Amino acid sequence: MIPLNHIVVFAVLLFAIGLFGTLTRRHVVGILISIELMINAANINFIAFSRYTKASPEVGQIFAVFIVVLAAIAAAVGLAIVVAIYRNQKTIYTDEIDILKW
Amino acid sequence: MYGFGVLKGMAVTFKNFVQSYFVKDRMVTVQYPEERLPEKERFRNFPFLIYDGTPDNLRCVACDICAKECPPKCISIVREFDAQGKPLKRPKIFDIDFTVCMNCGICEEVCPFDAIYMDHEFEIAEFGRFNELQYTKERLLKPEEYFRKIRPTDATRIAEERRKKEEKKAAAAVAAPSTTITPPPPQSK
Amino acid sequence: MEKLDQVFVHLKAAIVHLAGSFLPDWLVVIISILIPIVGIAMFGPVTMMYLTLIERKLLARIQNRLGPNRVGKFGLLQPLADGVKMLTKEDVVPTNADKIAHFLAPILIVIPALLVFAVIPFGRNMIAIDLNIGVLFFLAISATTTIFIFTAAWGSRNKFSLLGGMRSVAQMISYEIPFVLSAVPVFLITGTFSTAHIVEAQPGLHWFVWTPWGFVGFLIFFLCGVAECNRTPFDLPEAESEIIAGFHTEYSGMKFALFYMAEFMNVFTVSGLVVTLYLGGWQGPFLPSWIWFLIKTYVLILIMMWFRGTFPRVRIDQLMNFAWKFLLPLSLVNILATGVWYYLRAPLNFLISGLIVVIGFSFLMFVNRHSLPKKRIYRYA
Amino acid sequence: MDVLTLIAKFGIYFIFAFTLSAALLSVTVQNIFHAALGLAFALMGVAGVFFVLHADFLGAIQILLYVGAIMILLIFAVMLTSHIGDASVHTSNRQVYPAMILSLLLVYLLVRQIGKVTWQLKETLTSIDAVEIGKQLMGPYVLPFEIISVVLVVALIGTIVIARSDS
Repeated sequence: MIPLNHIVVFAVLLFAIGLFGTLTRRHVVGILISIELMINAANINFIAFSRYTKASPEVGQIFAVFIVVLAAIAAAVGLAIVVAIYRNQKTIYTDEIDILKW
Repeated sequence: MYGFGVLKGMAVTFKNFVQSYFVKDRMVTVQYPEERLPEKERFRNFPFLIYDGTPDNLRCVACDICAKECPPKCISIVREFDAQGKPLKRPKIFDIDFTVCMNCGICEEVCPFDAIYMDHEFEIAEFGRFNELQYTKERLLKPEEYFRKIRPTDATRIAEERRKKEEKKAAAAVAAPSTTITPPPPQSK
Repeated sequence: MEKLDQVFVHLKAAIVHLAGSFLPDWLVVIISILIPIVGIAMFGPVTMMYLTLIERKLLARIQNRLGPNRVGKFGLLQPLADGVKMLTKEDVVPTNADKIAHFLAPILIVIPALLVFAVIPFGRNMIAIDLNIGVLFFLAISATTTIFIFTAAWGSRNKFSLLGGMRSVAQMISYEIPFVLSAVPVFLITGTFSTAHIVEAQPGLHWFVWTPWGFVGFLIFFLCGVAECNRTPFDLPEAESEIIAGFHTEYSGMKFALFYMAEFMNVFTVSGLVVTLYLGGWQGPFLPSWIWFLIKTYVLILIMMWFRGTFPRVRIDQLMNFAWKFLLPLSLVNILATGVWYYLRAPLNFLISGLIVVIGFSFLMFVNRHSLPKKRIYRYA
Repeated sequence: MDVLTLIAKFGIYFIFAFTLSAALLSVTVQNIFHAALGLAFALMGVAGVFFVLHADFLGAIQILLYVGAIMILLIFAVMLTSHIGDASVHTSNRQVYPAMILSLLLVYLLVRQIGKVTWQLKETLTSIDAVEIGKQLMGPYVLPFEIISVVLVVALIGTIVIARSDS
């Protein structure tokens, strides 16, 4: 079995990639994609710790399920907002959505 | 009750499925190359040239009417000349381009000499696009017996008409034998 | 009988034993893993090839035609001829297509179709891997098909393809929900996701379909399965008369064949899952287990083809109404009926859960009475 | 060391590499549809990691929910918003280098910290199946479970309200 540290480092790398994407993307859907990557990195940590450490084994999995559900909610609401913005502004590039009121 | 319409429809198709194995009338498909439907007498497709007796003795006099009337202009006729350069009443070339022919049957209708008729031929597929589909005189020639075989009603009617015409002509020739030069009958060159 | 029942299991054991006599241990393990994989990889495409022939023959007979009968006796070599034709066809890629997506989609779409074979129990001890989340695995993997269909639709950059992709996504997402929910009663009763255990819970002829909840669940699951496979009457994504071929309009040759293969393998696996969950899988008297499984599965496949020969395509609003207003609530009612069945005694449970299902059905019909299709009378036709 | 142990030992690193390269692809490619495809593969890789960690149920949930539902939503959003022809629009902003430095810094700091921590590891690795998770969800964790259901319903209603056109 591989050491716990390797899995955690993998999760860190995935999180960093997500962070990089979130900071650099102009496209709103691109930002959402990056956020999903970060959420997945967190999920991997939950599973890894629930399997390796002395914490209760179910907690990690149960909360990972909750996180997946929350990610689904985030995606649904975020994409609804994207569609609403696109309908009003005709753009989904974050640097072009620069007015506070319309 | 809901849902029974669905079952009723499925029963209909099931009946079709089962009966297709047992009821002969249901299967109307004919396994074409092996078994064929009988040809209908009035079926018309692609013209042919008719001759009486031997292939030399063809009825066509190269009058060019069919070539002029043909809507897509698929018939091309060249008259034959004898050694002295005198035109003969027979075609030297009689070509029909099947790629152009639309099987309308106008050539048959306009021919005053009963020389061209519509055939029952429909398996005319060839492996080439050019010379193979160019029907020359040799390929178009068919005997009168063939015409009688495929279209007996028309054949007897036309033969009757031709016979009457001949008799009329013969009678006219007998009535005034010396005053006019009798033109040779059109079918004997 | 016992020999015949386990013939494939013994065959595999014999091969492994033979390999063990002259190969190192690790290679033997790999071989024993590879045998089911090779078996599935051969079984899937061959099944698909002959399903096309069966479908054409059956539809032809329903329409009083003969069907393919030229290549080989009864047209038995027709699939091979089709394969040769597909392979030698030109591979056309549209100029403006998204080349990567257009290329990847047909390859990727076969992968889930083949993967789900792994959890189908073909007979006693004949399952590639007995995952303890078997059915969930099936549902999850088959859900990914949607993405690849959409990839194909998007990559073609064609209006018809995109329309087909849109319809496909809407339809498959909608039918996924009653599909999963109608499988829940089986999990409730058996307490497991494993396909092998679910089959073992239905010994002899005690299949789940003979119970009220089982019957309703079977119908919902089967109808949703038909919709998931994009088969008539739910074949809007590839409706020939409306949008040419939907998402695979721009595919030709072998890529098209791959789409076709995925579709027919999905038909087989979905039928297999329906059989596993509700029709007792390989359980049955007298015959060997794998023959029972194949008989049941092929009966369901033939019913799907029978549907295709019978029903016209539904409209998109009818499709959505059917999924969201009828199948989804009915599957929830069905879960309730299952709970009642579980907690009551023998004669009473049949009565009460049946009553719940019937009342639920009637109530839903009453609520949906305005969206039911009206009977049409063609006065001048 | 034979092949099987090698696979068992190092197979997961292939999954790691696959996941990370798919993730990198999904944050760097210009075409947003390809980015979404890359995310789909990254999510499948994560599901693979879950399977390796004996969290079968969660792996299945990951594929069912993420790949089957969230990805579809994302792709729908791509399709509803971007014009079909504009794949070549520049999709990243001018903060590429600062963002890269920040991310690498984060990786450096976290990895250094991870190296220092001593985890309280179990002697024998445990794996729990779906039945156990179900029991726990219906037992001690029933309140969070109910709350998350309510949140889900609220979010669904909110989504419909936001996305509905004003007509």
